[in-house]
Amino acid sequence: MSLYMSPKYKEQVLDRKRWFEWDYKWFWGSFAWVLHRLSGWALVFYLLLHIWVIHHLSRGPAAFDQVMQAVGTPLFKVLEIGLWGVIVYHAFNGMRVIIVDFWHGSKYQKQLFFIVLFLFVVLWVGGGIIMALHMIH
Amino acid sequence: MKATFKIFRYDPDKDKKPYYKEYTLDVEPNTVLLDVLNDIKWHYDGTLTFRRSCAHAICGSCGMTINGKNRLACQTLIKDLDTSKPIKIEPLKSYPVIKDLVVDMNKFYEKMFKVKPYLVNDNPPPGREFLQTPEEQKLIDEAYSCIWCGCCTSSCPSFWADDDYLGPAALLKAYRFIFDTRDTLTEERLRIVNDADGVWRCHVIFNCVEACPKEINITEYISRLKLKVVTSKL
Amino acid sequence: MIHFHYHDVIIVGAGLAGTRAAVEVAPVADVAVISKVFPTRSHSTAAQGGAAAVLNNNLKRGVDTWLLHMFDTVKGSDYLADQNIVEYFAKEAPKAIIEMEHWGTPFSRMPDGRISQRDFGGHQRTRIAHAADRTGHALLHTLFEQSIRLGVKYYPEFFVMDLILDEEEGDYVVRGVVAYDIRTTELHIFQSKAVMLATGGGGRIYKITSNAHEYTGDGFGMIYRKGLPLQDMEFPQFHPTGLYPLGILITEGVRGEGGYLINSKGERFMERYAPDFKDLAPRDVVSRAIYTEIMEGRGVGPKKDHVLLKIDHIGKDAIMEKLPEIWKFAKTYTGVDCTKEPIPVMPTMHYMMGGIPTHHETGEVVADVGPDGEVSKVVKRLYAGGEAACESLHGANRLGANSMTDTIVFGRRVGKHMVEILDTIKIKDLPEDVGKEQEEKIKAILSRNSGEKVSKLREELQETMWENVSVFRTEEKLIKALDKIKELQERYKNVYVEDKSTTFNMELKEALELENMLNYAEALVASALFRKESRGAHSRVDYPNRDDEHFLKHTLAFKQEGKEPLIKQRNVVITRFPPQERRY
Amino acid sequence: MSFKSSGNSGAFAWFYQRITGIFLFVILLLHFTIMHFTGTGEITYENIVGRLSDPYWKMLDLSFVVFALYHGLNGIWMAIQDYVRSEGWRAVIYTILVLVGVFLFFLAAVTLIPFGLK
Ligand SMILES: Cc1cc2nc3c(=O)[nH]c(=O)nc-3n(C[C@H](O)[C@H](O)[C@H](O)COP(=O)(O)OP(=O)(O)OC[C@H]3O[C@@H](n4cnc5c(N)ncnc54)[C@H](O)[C@@H]3O)c2cc1C
Ligand code: HEM
Ligand code: SF4
Ligand code: F3S
Ligand code: FES
Repeated sequence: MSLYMSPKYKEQVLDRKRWFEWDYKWFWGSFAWVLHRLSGWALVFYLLLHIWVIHHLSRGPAAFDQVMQAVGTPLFKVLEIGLWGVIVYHAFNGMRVIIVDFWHGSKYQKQLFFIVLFLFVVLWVGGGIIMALHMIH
Repeated sequence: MKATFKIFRYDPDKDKKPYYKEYTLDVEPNTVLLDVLNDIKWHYDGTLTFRRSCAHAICGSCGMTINGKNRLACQTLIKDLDTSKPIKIEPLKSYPVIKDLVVDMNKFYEKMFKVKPYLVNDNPPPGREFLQTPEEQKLIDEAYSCIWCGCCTSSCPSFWADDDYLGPAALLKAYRFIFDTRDTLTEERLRIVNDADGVWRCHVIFNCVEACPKEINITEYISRLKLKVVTSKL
Repeated sequence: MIHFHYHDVIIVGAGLAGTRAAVEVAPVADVAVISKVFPTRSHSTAAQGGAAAVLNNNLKRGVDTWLLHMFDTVKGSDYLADQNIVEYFAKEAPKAIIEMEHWGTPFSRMPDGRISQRDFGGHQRTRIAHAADRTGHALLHTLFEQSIRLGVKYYPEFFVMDLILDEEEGDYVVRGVVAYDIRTTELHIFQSKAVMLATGGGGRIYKITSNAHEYTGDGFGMIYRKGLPLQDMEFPQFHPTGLYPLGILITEGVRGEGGYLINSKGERFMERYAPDFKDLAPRDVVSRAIYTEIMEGRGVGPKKDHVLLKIDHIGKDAIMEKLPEIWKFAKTYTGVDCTKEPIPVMPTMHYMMGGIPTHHETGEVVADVGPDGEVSKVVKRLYAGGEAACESLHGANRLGANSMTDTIVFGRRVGKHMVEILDTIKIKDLPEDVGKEQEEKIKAILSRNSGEKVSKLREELQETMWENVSVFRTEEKLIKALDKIKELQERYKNVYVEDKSTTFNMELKEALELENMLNYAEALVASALFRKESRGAHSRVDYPNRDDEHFLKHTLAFKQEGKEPLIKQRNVVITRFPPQERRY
Repeated sequence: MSFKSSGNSGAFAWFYQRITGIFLFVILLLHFTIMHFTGTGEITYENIVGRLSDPYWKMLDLSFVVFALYHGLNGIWMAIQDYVRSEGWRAVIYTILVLVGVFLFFLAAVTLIPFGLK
């Protein structure tokens, strides 16, 4: 590089870099991204589990019913409601990201994020109630 | 009105570790933060060190992290800050610290240079200016106004995690030339940004836009770059 | 530890003038640029309005010619400019601007794609090429970027303390410079065949200024301390429209785009002072007018100490497109939305017309003049350019937008000249003790534990200059200022710093800057005392008229240790336009 | 294999992450609605096998698996590149991701394809 740097000075600097700056101000964009990342990873692990469960179909009805029983407990049902929330968030925020990247949505990214949050709450609560009702039946 | 400023201090000549020092002084709501720092330096503590020059947000010297947000001290007024608590002033995040609020920006500059930040036009120059319509000029109008303050790159979580990421400022610079109708080095520039540590490390987090003192919509331009890369044959 | 470097060409200052010269030299020789701030932080980046050049892209006010540009400049200068220099300038300006465009400057455009031009004070034609209201930024970044392409070496955050001078065949000759690395406080000796000083102006000797904190006239100080002359220093320019109360610049482009000034009665008062040019009269005229309005009680605000600049009538869209930065300054620092209300303004110290005198042909620094007023001695291979230099383009008053063009036209000329002579030069060894003096100086400042505070002395200087040596001057006030400066110089000998660190010691740098400021402030006041007339930016209440018989001459001020500065006069070159009364 | 070359720059990953995202948006919401909100979705062996015998459902579910696997694992790969700097580790993780993807696709394929073909 064409900028002169004294060798002495190189030794002196204080490196305070961290992989994530926790005390940096949290803007909506960072919230959106952190949640997107977490939800994406959660979905992948669910997907792995899901494929493994469904794969029991090929071992016949008995095997399938057996695992369905294991994952059919109330605990899993409640977790499923959580899964629904994760899906809704990831899906709608994913669309927000796509709109920003493909269709010049950057100017409206905050508004888009509020819409995502709104839909997330409405659909999660709405869907959650329906699922809870199914559970009780 | 009284306000307290909690300032990051570190002098490699005598300090093993950085620490914070508090200064309480009289300010007006309309006082510019840079003037507060000058006031401290000139009247209370001559050892306080920071960069500054123009005093009106055009030279890009005085970028620092103020109450957890990157901005220019000379563009921040006391009334923009919450004075009920000490106002925390740190050197820009994630760059190495030389002393107090002065950071080493060499890495930042290196990246600026990496994208070949200069117009290249292989055509023989006409006897007059290259023509460029106002619409074509508008494409780069906002992008060229970057003042190299480094606030954006220092605020980007992708950069925190990945030192080698070109970062928003360098990508903006690349955009400024790729979308300049006079430049002919487009393909090579696109190759440079199309790198594992290039444009793809941007996850549209928008911290850069929030930090940019010139209010440049950096993310928009990065997105346009991404689209340009995937739609070009490289 | 002392470091040695050799480069064919050393340029001190990475503003427009310095980088322009570097770009010229880089293809043929090894060139290094030393700057006390990172190059893009140089003050040129703050220039807003635009750069003047005859391009004839906007014929709104008629066809333009270089002769008209020359005439406007000479008239603006109150006939003190050297007309051979102005002619060269006016003819070269279009080429220089077009060159900048080819290198990528993002100029604003006309609908047909040519560079857009606007009006400015004192210019009869629409000739100001601009990039919105951040032209300096656009030009400086272009030059810096091109210099990176050409591999120019930079020494950023290096403070140049002194020139290394020597004598050769009756002339002085420059051998290099002594600098220190601000980051480590290590001394660096730079040896070279040629040196250019492009250190910019020094508005920081005044309390209220549009200039950067780093604008401390180090080039002036370096020259003056060596016993070399400074020229026409009595002409600092006060820009009429500094944002009240901070002094941040509100570009003349605002008036160029149709803005005008009003007083507390709502009168458009410039009509009275300059019936033809009105608000677009040159800066000295407008600043005096504002001061007169204020003195006569028509100022606005509780203290009646400023006036208003109205621009809202051109419409929000036009403001946002042509003056986006101005809108933001006003909004941020005063809360005024200039699309709705007028901006509070007052004159602010802005520019140094005077500076380091240069030879009209070679561009080398002038060391002395003979009794006939002609140059008798130069410093060979030492060049000056930009605001630091006084090629004598601006005379007693600079026209807005001529300065940026000045930096690139003369930066280019210096570069070309260096390229021509480089091959013929043999390098000589530097003296054994080079750098010792500077090392001692730094040590002395760092080792003193009590005495005078840098900031205290500087504030007293700024106060004195603002009170006594601003727009209107009198003998009495000037003598007061000179005495004060003498006192401050004495006290400076005992200056100390609290910061003893050898890493990025800003206080040490401020101490060294202060030494320079105290020096050229002395030259400024002494020159102003000497000039017993009113001309351009120099208004003596006690001598209200122009006196061509005695003072159609440049002033050269030489430092004399322990005595008042020595003043000599240098001839003004008049080729085409004999002096006339100056009316606007 | 270099994990930094322009061939593997991330352009492809970025673009198809979005394309698959759009597809998943439609199909995943549809899938969840059918399975959990409408009455049709009682999860029993018969129910599912019945639907899987329909070739259209089979196609849809298969592509769903492919897209979801690609999108999910590709997403992880994108995030890994943010945090893992070493070329070696990147290569190891990439390989693991590919293997996981292939294995799960195999599991899903042997489950979905045979139904109704007997
Ligand atoms: C707010 C403002 C607006 C302006 N608007 C206009 C306009 O619209 N049109 C116009 O024509 N002109 C304008 N001007 C004037 C014009 O911008 C300047 O005169 C011009 O840019 C000066 O350029 P320069 O190259 O001489 O110096 P600068 O750009 O100031 O560069 C000085 C350089 O010298 C270096 N330096 C100084 N001292 C030392 C030292 N001791 N050691 C090492 N390096 C040193 C600095 O680091 C810097 O790099 C404006 C000025 C101001 C203040
Ligand atoms: C429902 C519709 C979906 C949409 C619109 C969508 C959209 C997106 C987009 C645009 C990204 C890229 C984000 C970035 O570049 O930063 C992404 C990342 C990701 N997605 Fe999805 N996605 C969807 C469903 C899924 C599913 C079902 C999974 C799980 C298998 C998943 C897992 C991931 C993962 C792991 C990432 C990476 C996140 C990261 O760490 O950055 N997504 N998604
Ligand atoms: S883009 Fe904005 S924040 Fe980033 S360096 Fe440029 S001006 Fe500063
Ligand atoms: S904060 Fe970083 S991730 Fe992209 S949008 Fe800005 S560069
Ligand atoms: S001092 Fe120039 S940007 Fe703040």
